[in-house]
Amino acid sequence: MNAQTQRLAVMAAVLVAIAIGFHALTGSFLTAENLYNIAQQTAVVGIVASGMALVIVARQIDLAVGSLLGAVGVLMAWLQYTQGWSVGASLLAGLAFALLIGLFQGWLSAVIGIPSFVVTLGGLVSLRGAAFLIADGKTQPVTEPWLLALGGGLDGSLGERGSWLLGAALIALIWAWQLVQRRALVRAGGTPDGRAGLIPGVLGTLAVIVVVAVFNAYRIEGQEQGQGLPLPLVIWVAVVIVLAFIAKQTRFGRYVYAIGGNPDAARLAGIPVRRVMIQLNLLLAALVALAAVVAMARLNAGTNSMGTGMELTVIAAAVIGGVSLAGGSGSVAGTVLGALIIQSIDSGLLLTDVSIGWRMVVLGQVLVAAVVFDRVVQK
Amino acid sequence: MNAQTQRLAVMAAVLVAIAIGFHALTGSFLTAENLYNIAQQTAVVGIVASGMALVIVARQIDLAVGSLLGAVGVLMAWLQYTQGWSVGASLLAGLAFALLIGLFQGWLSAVIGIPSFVVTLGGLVSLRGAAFLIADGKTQPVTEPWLLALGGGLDGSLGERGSWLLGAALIALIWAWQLVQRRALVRAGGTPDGRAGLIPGVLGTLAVIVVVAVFNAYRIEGQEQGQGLPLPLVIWVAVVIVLAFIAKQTRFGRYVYAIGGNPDAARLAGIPVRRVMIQLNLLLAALVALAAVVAMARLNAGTNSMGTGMELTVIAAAVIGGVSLAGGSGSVAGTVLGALIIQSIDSGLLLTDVSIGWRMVVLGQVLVAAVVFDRVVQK
Amino acid sequence: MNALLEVRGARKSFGGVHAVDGVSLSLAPGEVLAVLGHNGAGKSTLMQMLAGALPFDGGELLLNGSPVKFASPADSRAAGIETIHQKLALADNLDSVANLFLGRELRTRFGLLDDAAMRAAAVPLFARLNPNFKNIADPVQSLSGGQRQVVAIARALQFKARVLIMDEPCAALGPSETAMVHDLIRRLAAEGVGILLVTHDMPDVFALSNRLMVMKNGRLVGMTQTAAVTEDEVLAMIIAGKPAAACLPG
Amino acid sequence: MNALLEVRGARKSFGGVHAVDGVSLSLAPGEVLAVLGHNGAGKSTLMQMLAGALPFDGGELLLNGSPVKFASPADSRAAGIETIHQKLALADNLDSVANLFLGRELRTRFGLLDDAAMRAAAVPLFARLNPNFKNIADPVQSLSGGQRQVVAIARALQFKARVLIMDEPCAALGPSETAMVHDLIRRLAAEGVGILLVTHDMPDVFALSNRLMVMKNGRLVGMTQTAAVTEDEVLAMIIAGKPAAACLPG
Amino acid sequence: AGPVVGVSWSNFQEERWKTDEAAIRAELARLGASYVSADAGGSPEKQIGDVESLLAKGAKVLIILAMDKDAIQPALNKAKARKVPVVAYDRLIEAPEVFYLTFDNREVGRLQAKAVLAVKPQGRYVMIKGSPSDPNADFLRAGQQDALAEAVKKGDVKIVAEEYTDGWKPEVAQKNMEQILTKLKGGVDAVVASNDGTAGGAIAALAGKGIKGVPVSGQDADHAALNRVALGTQTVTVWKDSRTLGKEAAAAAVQLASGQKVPGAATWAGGERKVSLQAKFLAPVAITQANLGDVIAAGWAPKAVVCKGVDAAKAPAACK
Ligand SMILES: Nc1ncnc2c1ncn2[C@@H]1O[C@H](COP(=O)(O)OP(=O)(O)OP(=O)(O)O)[C@@H](O)[C@H]1O
Ligand SMILES: Nc1ncnc2c1ncn2[C@@H]1O[C@H](COP(=O)(O)OP(=O)(O)OP(=O)(O)O)[C@@H](O)[C@H]1O
Ligand SMILES: [Mg+2]
Ligand SMILES: [Mg+2]
Repeated sequence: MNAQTQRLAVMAAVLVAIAIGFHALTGSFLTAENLYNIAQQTAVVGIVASGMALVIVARQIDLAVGSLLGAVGVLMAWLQYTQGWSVGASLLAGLAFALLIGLFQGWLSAVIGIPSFVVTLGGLVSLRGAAFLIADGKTQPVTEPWLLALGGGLDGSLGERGSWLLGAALIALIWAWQLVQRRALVRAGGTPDGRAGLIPGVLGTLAVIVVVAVFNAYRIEGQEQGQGLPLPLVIWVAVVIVLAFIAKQTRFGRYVYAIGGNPDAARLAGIPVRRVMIQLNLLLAALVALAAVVAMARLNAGTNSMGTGMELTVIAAAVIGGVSLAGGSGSVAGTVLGALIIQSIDSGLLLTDVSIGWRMVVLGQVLVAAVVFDRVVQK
Repeated sequence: MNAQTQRLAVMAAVLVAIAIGFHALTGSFLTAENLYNIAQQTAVVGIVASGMALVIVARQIDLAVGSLLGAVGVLMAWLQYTQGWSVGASLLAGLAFALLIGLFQGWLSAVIGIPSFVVTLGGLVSLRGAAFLIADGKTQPVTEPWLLALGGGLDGSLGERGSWLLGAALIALIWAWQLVQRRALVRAGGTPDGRAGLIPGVLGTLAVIVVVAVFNAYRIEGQEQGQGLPLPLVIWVAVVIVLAFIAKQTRFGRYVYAIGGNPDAARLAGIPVRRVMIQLNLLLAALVALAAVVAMARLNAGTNSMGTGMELTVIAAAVIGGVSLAGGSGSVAGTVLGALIIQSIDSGLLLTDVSIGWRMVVLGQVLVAAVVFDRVVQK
Repeated sequence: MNALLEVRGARKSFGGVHAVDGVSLSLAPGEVLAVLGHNGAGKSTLMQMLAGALPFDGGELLLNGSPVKFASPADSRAAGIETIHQKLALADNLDSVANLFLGRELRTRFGLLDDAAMRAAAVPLFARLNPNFKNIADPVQSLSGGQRQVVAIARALQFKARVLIMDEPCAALGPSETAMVHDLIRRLAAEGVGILLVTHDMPDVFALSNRLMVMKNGRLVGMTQTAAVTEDEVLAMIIAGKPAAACLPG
Repeated sequence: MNALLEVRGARKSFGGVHAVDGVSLSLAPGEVLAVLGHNGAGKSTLMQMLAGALPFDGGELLLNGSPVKFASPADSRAAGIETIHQKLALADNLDSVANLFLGRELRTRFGLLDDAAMRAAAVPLFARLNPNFKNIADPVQSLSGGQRQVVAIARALQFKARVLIMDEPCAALGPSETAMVHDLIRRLAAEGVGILLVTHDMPDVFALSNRLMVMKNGRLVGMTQTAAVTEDEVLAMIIAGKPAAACLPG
Repeated sequence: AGPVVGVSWSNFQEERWKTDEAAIRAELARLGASYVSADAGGSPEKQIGDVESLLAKGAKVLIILAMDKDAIQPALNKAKARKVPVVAYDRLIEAPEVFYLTFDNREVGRLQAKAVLAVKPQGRYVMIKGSPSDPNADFLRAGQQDALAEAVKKGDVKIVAEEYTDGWKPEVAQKNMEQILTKLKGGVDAVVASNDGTAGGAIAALAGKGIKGVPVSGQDADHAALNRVALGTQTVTVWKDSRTLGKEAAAAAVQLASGQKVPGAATWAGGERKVSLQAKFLAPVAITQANLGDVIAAGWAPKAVVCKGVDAAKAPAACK
């Protein structure tokens, strides 16, 4: 637990260092606009990565997420644009499709015992084919305004007032949580340390205030007020809170970690390993469907290439965020930092004058360096 | 060992079933020409997969192989075409480059302790950038005839006589090996079972004869004699024999398995874990350089897109061939079957009338089904 | 038959190895049955079969006279059988408290994990078994061998079992910890729990068990009242594989 | 000082846990020094430090009077120290023969592995330690707990060591296997090998050791000639952490 | 029956090839020839294998959409050895025995830049290029340069940013565009995007920042892009009526298979290496609001699709 927190702190420091470094180089990294960009650009990967973290913790892997995102995105857009379905119905159909795939893949790996790498590699190929077949390869535009708002952009944010309201709610949540923890400790006969919850509480409060202030400071010409929190970010944060909660506070989460730590021991302890595995697959599939909605809304269309190669980015976000591929360790919160680090380097390099070849060279090595730094600090 | 052999037998059966199935569907799968094609098409992936197997056995992974192949291929072609280097010098330079990268990545993961997934993910991105930079994204044609012959094609095979000679040499090798094994057993005071080496010997002999006969039966119009064994296949087979030998008969191979089985135990037993890891990285890098030569020769050019996405195919070949991603188990021979299964499905589907989207859907699921079959047989 | 648990002709093989080969036994409430045998005799395999961790290749298992088949360890646990496995079966990445309650977590009224309550329940339990055991919040992989064993024992004792299978529970324990476990075994037996105790330690056998059985190469050598044999007779059974005079069938 | 091995003020901590806290000892050739202590006392940590598996946080290690620093277990092995670790340290996917020779494989004159010779050397060795041990070609993960321990013991005995560290070597062994290991320990000591024997078993201590030391919570409680104390005195040292009258410093 | 015609696609995931395929199939069916195909998925290596497989399957003539004009050479050698004629489809393969049928890619680039230049003769230009691993991206870019060169020289046009788009992916184009806008503090007057997919991404990025009235080019006349042209968010899409191209290719293939000459073919040596070969060029058309009706009239896209959601008041003529 402690080592975990330390690692998060180091990765946060790395992220800050990257941000400051790029700002020094370009002068435009730490602007409200750029941070707004990055928040939006990271959300899709971040949503999926938070679920991927749990999958990897349980010693599984999912290579099909990118293709599934493509297939679901095209399906939802095609149902709306070509088939004329209502937005709600099309989104539900997309979710149902994703869950079906999740169930199938979970069954293959948990019940039949095929390594998840093989199962989802098959999915990676097959679902990309499906994404092509659904709309015959044609790009499917999406027009419903409220749906497009979920992708951020001009009208896709909470505005100044809304952002402060949400921020206040979050702060209240943070403190309420510290209180609940304290109560539980007392109820169980412990004596809570006077300042135990203070540091996370204060840090959390500060973070929320800073973020809201920054995003409110971003004002697009012609808009009456600052943009505030973009909806993709709001969705992502909600997903992370829910998943972190599931991971730490529910029996399901505990089982996921136990299975990752020692699958045999988990089985011997009477944990329904197969059921947990299938639920995990369904959870990730649902997150992919949600991410597909955001991706589709962001692009204003569903294209069959959506999500190509995303699986590696998602897994990388989890791994850089501290999830071990050997299973059993890592946190949902870490994926946020992992995803932000990757996207910050990528987007930051675009602000410099480095050409594409060098950009790729640098991107790859900075990713490695971020982890090297973590390792060196630990020693 | 026994379970291993059984698994190989099952996968071989799956391969045969796939071949027969496609032949029944298309009538042209089991022709000399098609088998000749498949052998050539598989070689590049197969060469890399045989090294990847050992890397995965040692609980590592290498995602950079595809990009490294691209960078090395472009480098070698660029040195010849644009820089006017001699073929020999350019190939050596390519090898040196690959080894340097291998050393660097090995050092990062073995000495600094960065997970190989992160190190090679960085390599995947960086080296693809490098492949673009070397020749500024321009395709570099290659013209030296003997180099092109290494890629197979019209003049890139041994011919009928040469193939029989090589076949005979292989058969001699097989029997000599059985003899050596027997001698060792006797020397150590054991009493060899009279028929112990007979079955593998006879099977091996038959396999060699059938393969040579089939490839000799393929005659391109205008050529005077049958093609015989294509050079990419010869190179691949040589690589597999050498690697299987290293894996089973040398201390290095034993250490690779020990590290994969239990890295802590390996260290406590006094195994120089870091050195073995770095050697392993160098070995794989050298194989990638070799594969790059074949790929370049096959294409008659070095392009910066060479090897894109190959890492997944290579890992899949190893995994389908029985290598466990958890480390410690699997064989080099299995990767041959894994690579052939993937390529056979892919090539076989081309011969059918299935449209492109459906082809991908089927390809992914047949891959899974091959492994499902193996699992079901084991139960 | 009023046996708590009865096994008839159990068989299990792995490839060519007949690990358990036609073993029968029965266990009465409140009885401690010691299971003895050389290394590789098949004791742990038999225990794993009873714990639902390995399926029977042949033979049958009866609980309170009615035949049962366990598809998984969860079934066995649900039937009131608690097992301390020789390989301990701990989730190495979780701390001692989480391992103690693994599979049977305490939850708040909202259905969430009640970590505070679990911790509160665990502290005195661990303290009783090993007073020097302070780092209960560390992942169990960083514990000493004996501490890990304490966690595994505590897990089996924590829940009210009707049958307790203990596969070499004291192998890694220090003298005072061992004494504590002996106390607990006696107390549980007195409460009517049936106990199968796998051990290599003769003093343990004679201090704790009512009856003992000896296995050799997967087969049952003999079963007898502990009071009816001497230590040397038992050793002879283990090593030579010949039943002592006092042995009765079954 | 003619000590084979000497430790001065060894310290090691993990986070807040002082696992080994200023322990000194020395070991003469042919001597068996028993190391005792409650679970989690720091015995295994100390042994791992001597085996080169854990670096010293403080203190020093001397071999034949000259200070050494081990960077890895390979160094310690090269210096003539063989160790049987409590966690056994076996490569689970390899068979018993491969594990026996792990890190010191026999090779043919071409530099290749000589599997036949290794097997030939292994068969009698295993047979001596456990006559029922047949499946030496199976991966060790499918062996019984005691068989695994036999493999680990055989590995340490196979090579001519000057110092032998045995961390609870008999914990999982059956009675006849234990007797065999006792024999071996005595023979090796007679040949001048210095032996550090971690154990919880009092009969072992009194049957085998010349001297004994007791640890508690990482600290050395006392060190004494085995003949100078009674079993009850030793138990008191372990549990109460007070040195017996016979204890001399160092 | 007619000959077996083997078609090797470079990357079928891109939207437009679907139409080509349909046209080829229809024409082949009419001529009594049969169709077999393979998709290299963007990989030159795979394309070699594809051609081998097509030959193995009995193709008597090949239509190749080359992923890489140099790297396709070994496949040509195979075909040559078997005396199988090759149609280089859409993209040049520089070899004497090849019949080249195309819409000129460089011309496409020129049309794109010209149409944008017509709207914004002066200003700051952003070039959204294709995939760095696709050699055709550079041909398009070269054509665009042809059209802009003069204005750049005069100082009217300033190319302020230029990015490749990994894999031609719209979402990558979107991200790149967002970062460019941030970097330039919104100072962008025109965007020359190399195809409709990347144009879509760039337009989404502009819209997300509330930037209106910036001309954007594209290529392929995707339905979604035509719709954007009608809506006024995209300025131009270069239309290469792939049905014509497909039809011509199929007809040429059948003629070549029977040893005939293709009508309308001429000797051409305009490639990089000045190899002389038989070629036939079809003219691409730049589609703007002004001639949007052409695609509808040609049956390329139904009016309902093109004009979906267009405000009747501001609708271009074609949607009235
Ligand atoms: N790798 C580690 N990380 C953290 N703590 C550790 C680690 N290894 C040992 N410890 C702690 O150090 C203390 C001493 O452990 P050690 O294994 O040396 O005990 P021991 O005397 O061998 O006990 P036992 O008789 O149970 O084997 C214990 O509290 C243990 O939790
Ligand atoms: N999973 C397995 N696969 C193959 N063989 C096995 C497996 N489990 C046990 N065996 C074999 O079955 C036999 C009995 O093993 P078991 O673990 O039951 O012995 P045991 O009596 O518990 O021995 P110990 O006293 O050493 O714990 C051994 O020969 C062992 O190698
Ligand atoms: Mg056992
Ligand atoms: Mg210990």
